[in-house]
Amino acid sequence: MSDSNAVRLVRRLGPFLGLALVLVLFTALEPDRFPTAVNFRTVLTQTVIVGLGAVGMTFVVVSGGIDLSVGSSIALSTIVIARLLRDGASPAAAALAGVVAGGVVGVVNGTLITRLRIAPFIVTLGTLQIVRGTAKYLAGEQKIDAPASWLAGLMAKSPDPSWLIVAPGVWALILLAGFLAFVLRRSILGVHTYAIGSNESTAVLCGIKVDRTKVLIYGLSGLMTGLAGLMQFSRLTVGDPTAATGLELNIIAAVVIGGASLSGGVGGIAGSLVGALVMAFLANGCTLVGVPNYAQEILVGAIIVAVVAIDRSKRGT
Amino acid sequence: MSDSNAVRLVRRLGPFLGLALVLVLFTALEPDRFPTAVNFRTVLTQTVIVGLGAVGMTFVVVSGGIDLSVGSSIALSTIVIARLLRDGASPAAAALAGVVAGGVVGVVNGTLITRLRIAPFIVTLGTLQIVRGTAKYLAGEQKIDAPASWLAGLMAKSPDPSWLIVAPGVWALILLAGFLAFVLRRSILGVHTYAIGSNESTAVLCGIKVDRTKVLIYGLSGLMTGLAGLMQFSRLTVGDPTAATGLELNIIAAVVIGGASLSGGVGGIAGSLVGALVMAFLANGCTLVGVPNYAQEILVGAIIVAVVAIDRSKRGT
Amino acid sequence: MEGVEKSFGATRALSGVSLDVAPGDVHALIGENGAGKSTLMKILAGVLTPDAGRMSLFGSPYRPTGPLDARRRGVAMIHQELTLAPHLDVEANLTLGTETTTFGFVRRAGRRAAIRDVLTRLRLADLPFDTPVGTLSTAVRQLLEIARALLSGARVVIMDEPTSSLGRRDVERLFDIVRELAASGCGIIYISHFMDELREVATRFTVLRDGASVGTGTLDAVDDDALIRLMAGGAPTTGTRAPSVRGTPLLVLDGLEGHPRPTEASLVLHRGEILGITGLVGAGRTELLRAVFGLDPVVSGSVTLAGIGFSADEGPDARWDRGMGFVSEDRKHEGLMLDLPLSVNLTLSRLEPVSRAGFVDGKKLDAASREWIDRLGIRAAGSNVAVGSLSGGNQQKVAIARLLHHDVDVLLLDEPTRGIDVRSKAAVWDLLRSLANAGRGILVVGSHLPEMLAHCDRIAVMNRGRLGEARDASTVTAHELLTEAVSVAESRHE
Amino acid sequence: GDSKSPSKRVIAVIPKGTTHEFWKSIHAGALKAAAESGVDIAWKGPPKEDDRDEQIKVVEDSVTRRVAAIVLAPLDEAALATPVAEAAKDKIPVVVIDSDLKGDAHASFVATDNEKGGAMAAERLGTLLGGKGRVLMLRYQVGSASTEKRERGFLAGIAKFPGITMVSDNQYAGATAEAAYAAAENLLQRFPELDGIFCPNESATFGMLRALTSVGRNGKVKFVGFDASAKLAEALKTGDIHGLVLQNPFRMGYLGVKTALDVLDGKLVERRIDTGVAMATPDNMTTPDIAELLNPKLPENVR
Ligand SMILES: Nc1ncnc2c1ncn2[C@@H]1O[C@H](COP(=O)(O)OP(=O)(O)OP(=O)(O)O)[C@@H](O)[C@H]1O
Ligand SMILES: Nc1ncnc2c1ncn2[C@@H]1O[C@H](COP(=O)(O)OP(=O)(O)OP(=O)(O)O)[C@@H](O)[C@H]1O
Ligand SMILES: [Mg+2]
Ligand SMILES: [Mg+2]
Repeated sequence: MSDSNAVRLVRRLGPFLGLALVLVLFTALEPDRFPTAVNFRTVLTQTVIVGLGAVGMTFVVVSGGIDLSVGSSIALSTIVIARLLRDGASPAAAALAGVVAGGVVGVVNGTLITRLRIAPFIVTLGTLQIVRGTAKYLAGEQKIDAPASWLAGLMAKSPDPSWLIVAPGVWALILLAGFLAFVLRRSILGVHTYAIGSNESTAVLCGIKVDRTKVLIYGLSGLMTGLAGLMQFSRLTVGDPTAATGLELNIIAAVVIGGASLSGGVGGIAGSLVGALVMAFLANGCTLVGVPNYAQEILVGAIIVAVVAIDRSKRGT
Repeated sequence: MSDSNAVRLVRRLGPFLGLALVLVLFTALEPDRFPTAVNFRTVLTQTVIVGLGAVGMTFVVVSGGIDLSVGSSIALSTIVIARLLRDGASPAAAALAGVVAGGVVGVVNGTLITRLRIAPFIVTLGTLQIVRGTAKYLAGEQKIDAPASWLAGLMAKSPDPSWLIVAPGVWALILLAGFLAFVLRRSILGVHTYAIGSNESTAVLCGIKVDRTKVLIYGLSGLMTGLAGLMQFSRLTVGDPTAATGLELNIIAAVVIGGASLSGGVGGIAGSLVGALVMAFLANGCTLVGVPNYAQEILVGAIIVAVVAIDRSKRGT
Repeated sequence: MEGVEKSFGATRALSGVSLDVAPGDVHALIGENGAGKSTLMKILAGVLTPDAGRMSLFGSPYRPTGPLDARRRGVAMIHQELTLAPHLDVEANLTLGTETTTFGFVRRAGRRAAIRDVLTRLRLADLPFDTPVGTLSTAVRQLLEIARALLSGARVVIMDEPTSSLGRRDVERLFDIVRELAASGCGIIYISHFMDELREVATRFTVLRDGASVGTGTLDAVDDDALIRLMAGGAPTTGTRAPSVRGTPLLVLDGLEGHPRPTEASLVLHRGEILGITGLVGAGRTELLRAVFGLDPVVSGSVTLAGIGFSADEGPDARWDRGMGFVSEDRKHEGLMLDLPLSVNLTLSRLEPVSRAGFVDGKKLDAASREWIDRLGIRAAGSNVAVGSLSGGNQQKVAIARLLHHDVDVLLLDEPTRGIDVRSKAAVWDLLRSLANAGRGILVVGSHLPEMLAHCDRIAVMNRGRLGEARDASTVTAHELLTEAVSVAESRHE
Repeated sequence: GDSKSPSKRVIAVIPKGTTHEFWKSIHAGALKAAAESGVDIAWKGPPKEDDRDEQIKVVEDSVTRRVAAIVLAPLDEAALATPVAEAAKDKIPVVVIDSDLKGDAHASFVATDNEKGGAMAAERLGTLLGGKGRVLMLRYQVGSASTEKRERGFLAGIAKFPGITMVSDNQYAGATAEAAYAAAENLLQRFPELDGIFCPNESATFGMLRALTSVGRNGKVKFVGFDASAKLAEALKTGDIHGLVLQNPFRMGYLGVKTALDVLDGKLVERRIDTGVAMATPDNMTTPDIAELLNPKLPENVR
């Protein structure tokens, strides 16, 4: 709670320093292959799904909540999109439906949390399974093949109008993250999100419609998850009911590495994105250098603890 | 916070009612196959691993913490046991080492949490990966075959001295749960566990050595996880570095269904065991009735939310 | 204690304080909000370690390694913020950290007689030991806090604003205990912002100002003005009561009933008036305000603001929208967002004036908060600092300032001057009076009768959930009010 | 096994996971081919086992690493098609092993005929049962293409025995052996009178074996599984398992790398290379061919 401005600055910069460290390390180890335009383009594309999830999750975490159902929700989105495409819907309509499906899961989460007054961890532990089961049911317990469409181009590393430089999905992430960062910092919804996460009963007392705001937050986060599902579909080009299993932990890890506190009231979009980038560059660098999987796993775990430890060292939580 | 005695009673009984409901439901649906001695013996054996984990996790959750690394830790234990057996150690020594390995992971978790002052969720999100990676490394990234030994008998549904009626592992669970329930309610460690979970700064002001107590709690929970690992090894008879992936969520679900609050201060061993039984009977019953897997997944998710909702309906969180 | 210093980051809380207390002495520690009283005492009780300075206890050097060590060596502290574990029962709370055990298991029987004895001294004789503390009222919890200090058999007892949530009768009980302790040779350090309380119970005093001790002596030898001058480093401001101009009815409560309290409350609050509600702690005054503000459900009866009633499904947001604001007595849990900036705390209920098209304008936000920081004399490094870093009194001012920013017509204030130093107290009352004069209606819950009599226009007494008739403050006496408050309310802890 | 000397060409071999005996054998085969031809192997699976997106990342990263060629066991026939096409566009030839891939960007497909494997299992079980009885199939995982082919092959094959009824084919074993074990226990509870069982992969077979043993029905129910491990080989010997469909992963790894090298050298390669399936039974398990498949001797550098 003792936040001098200097300490807050370090907190803000912490994740960026972590990213810089990873970049410098792998550049030193693989000077020829790591710091190349094509590799960076690849990693950026690989960051999109976790990044979009992390942007939404930042709202949830700042409000003092958590959402374990995002992995399942991404799978559901891919199934919805694939089924609609298979049944002859236009790619745009299918994409929209996939995004909306994520939003619906979010709204359901928010509604259960506020109506039943159950901790978000528990509600989403339940919906994690409910949504995954629903995805399997909708998929008839198998992958759904969808006819080829321009949706696959959303995550193409060499984008179609080549002046885009990076995949349209990367642009979507950058633009949405920029906009939502502004929303979180400056909009009334954003201030209310921080207020709820910081002290919920005070927020109630101040006349904030806490329940409605929470449903909005989970709904917004759900839309981002749905978008992540669209990008996942674009990468896989099939609807996959087992996609993104356990991805919620990566997304939460990105948000946490980015400086958010799981007890609410603290966090930011930029940090979360950097958190997602740290993990993506780490995986990429490990593959380039030829580090075996178990070592990579150990490394990622150690980095989560280390980054947060450095970040928190001057604070309290 | 409005806890009349009646409400507290309902809270205590809640999980038991849930279990009764599941039992009655499946007895009605499958009167011939579900309520049989042999089926109950099967389900009890299937409950042992999650049950042991849940007993340890109850301490952690009551203290206001969480441990996501238990699944990885179980895998590590099976690997330690299998390697030692393969290298010619006595079964008893190997089993002990497996249990101790779990305890070591717990102590490491507790130490990181208290020394670095990082939220348990984050520390164990890190160790979840570190421990899994270590298990894979120790296993040489494959399953480890171990020579047959009496350890396999620990989870035999028809136990060797037949007067045991159920597997020795089930007895271990019953006896340990009984003893630890007493410890949690009556010992100084238990009272301090509740105190820390209820109000940590008060615990500090009252001179409780909070850090030391937490290390003890995570260490104890780790030992239980190690024991769960031993039982897992006994069931599989091989060391498997990918065993129990994601099992932490089942264990946490059991504790939560059992009435514990993730914000600490509330919970009990008996409830957690019942939570584990509810999930085991549900999976068993669904298979007996022939419910498809996706429906079972949806059902489990719904039950988590419903049980907690009923339980919380008269309280607050 | 000699030359004690302590800094929190850039904040220098203590810069060389000296204090000595003799056995049998009740020593008053006085100072404005943020002067460093609590910090100094936390050092003595082993909660904080000093950056510099020496301490000695009974003639030998004293450097506690932690709160338990301090307690073992005979120093017990009753903290300003309640420090009980809500899920544990009464007995576990009282013995926490000092349990007697056999093989690691708690032996409960051993201490029961001692606990019963202490509880009896605090008139809590029939309180069951196995009640979870979270279900008890604030007042009972405060008494338990005191019981814990007594139980440890301390030779030095520190009381940091122990009466802030006690009713008059409990306060008197507490004073008896303080005197008993002093008579048995204990040294007591007593922190309070109530001069009359201090004079009643304490003999010597030390004044802190900005983290330094600026005066010490015998209370009998100085008058209040002199003390206040020492605390503030200047002349005291005294609020004088201007005659009230009572306008049209603003807030009308008609037969309001909540669950479980209030049982019956009717009143009319007019524009231009300050209406006080007093009574014993636990009478249900807080719950009355909460029901009026839509925080607790209304069972029957009505709340009418400027002629229009509130429906059952309207919550606090509807109250704010229609010009009613509330300051809770529980600032920490229900008043401020301690890790958010002062500016956000101040403007949260009404962000519209400081925003454009749904987005908050940083400049306007800063300007709006600076205005109130200046006008209320809030001591803060800027509008961007986290509210949690302010002293208790300054935090309280921020909570009140929120209502001023929102520009409400009706102010509901629960113990608004609790924990505020004398000067700020006067400032708050002045402020309330000027608001009343500008046509607002103010409903204040308070326990300190002299203060209420001095500043309210009318006063009503709440007695076990029933609100009595409001009476003119210039004619009613403290004695009459007290009689009404305690009548038929014989056994409060049933 | 990732020794780097800058002059050598590097071939990336990307399995579906790394913690499985099956992939160890593929690794061994790949290393043998590499040693013969003087190239290096970069062995890297998806860090999260069985995760399609993770495997796509590994393919992409191998492309940016500029390996000479890729040998890939795709987790998904459609999802991996795009990154493979991109690799081909970057002039990095891809040889697909184990499971098929859509499209024609890859140079060759070196694998077991899974449907045939499933049919062989049906044939064996049908013969063992004398053409009649109650049979159960425990599926592996939702969405796994190669095991679905085996399941399909098995169902088609078993349909040729009109006397045999399938009592259950809608339950899944799940990803881990423990999940398979528990599912199998409950299934055995549900069907106290069973004559035959088929499981389409190693972990499901192993879980079923444990469940059968634990209720003492091992050996009494005719049981055909898929793939090999030390425990399964032992069960075959003791008569608890009556047939194991064996693939030849070593050959798959070996031929995968060899084919990739052929492509690099500009040779013409066949589009489809079958690595063969064999049925191991208690009777033939000591013959040298089957014994080698049952207990592959892995070189030290794979462990
Ligand atoms: N944990 C802390 N971190 C940072 N600053 C602190 C902390 N605790 C106290 N302070 C600062 O130290 C100074 C003294 O605070 P303290 O609580 O001792 O005042 P006090 O005299 O008890 O005031 P009050 O009458 O309002 O209780 C204040 O400026 C306060 O802001
Ligand atoms: N001794 C007691 N035991 C149990 N419950 C009590 C006791 N005293 C009060 N309560 C309950 O606590 C609630 C109100 O307590 P509280 O102390 O907030 O009252 P209050 O009149 O608002 O006092 P204050 O003005 O100090 O806040 C009521 O529900 C009352 O029944
Ligand atoms: Mg203070
Ligand atoms: Mg009150």
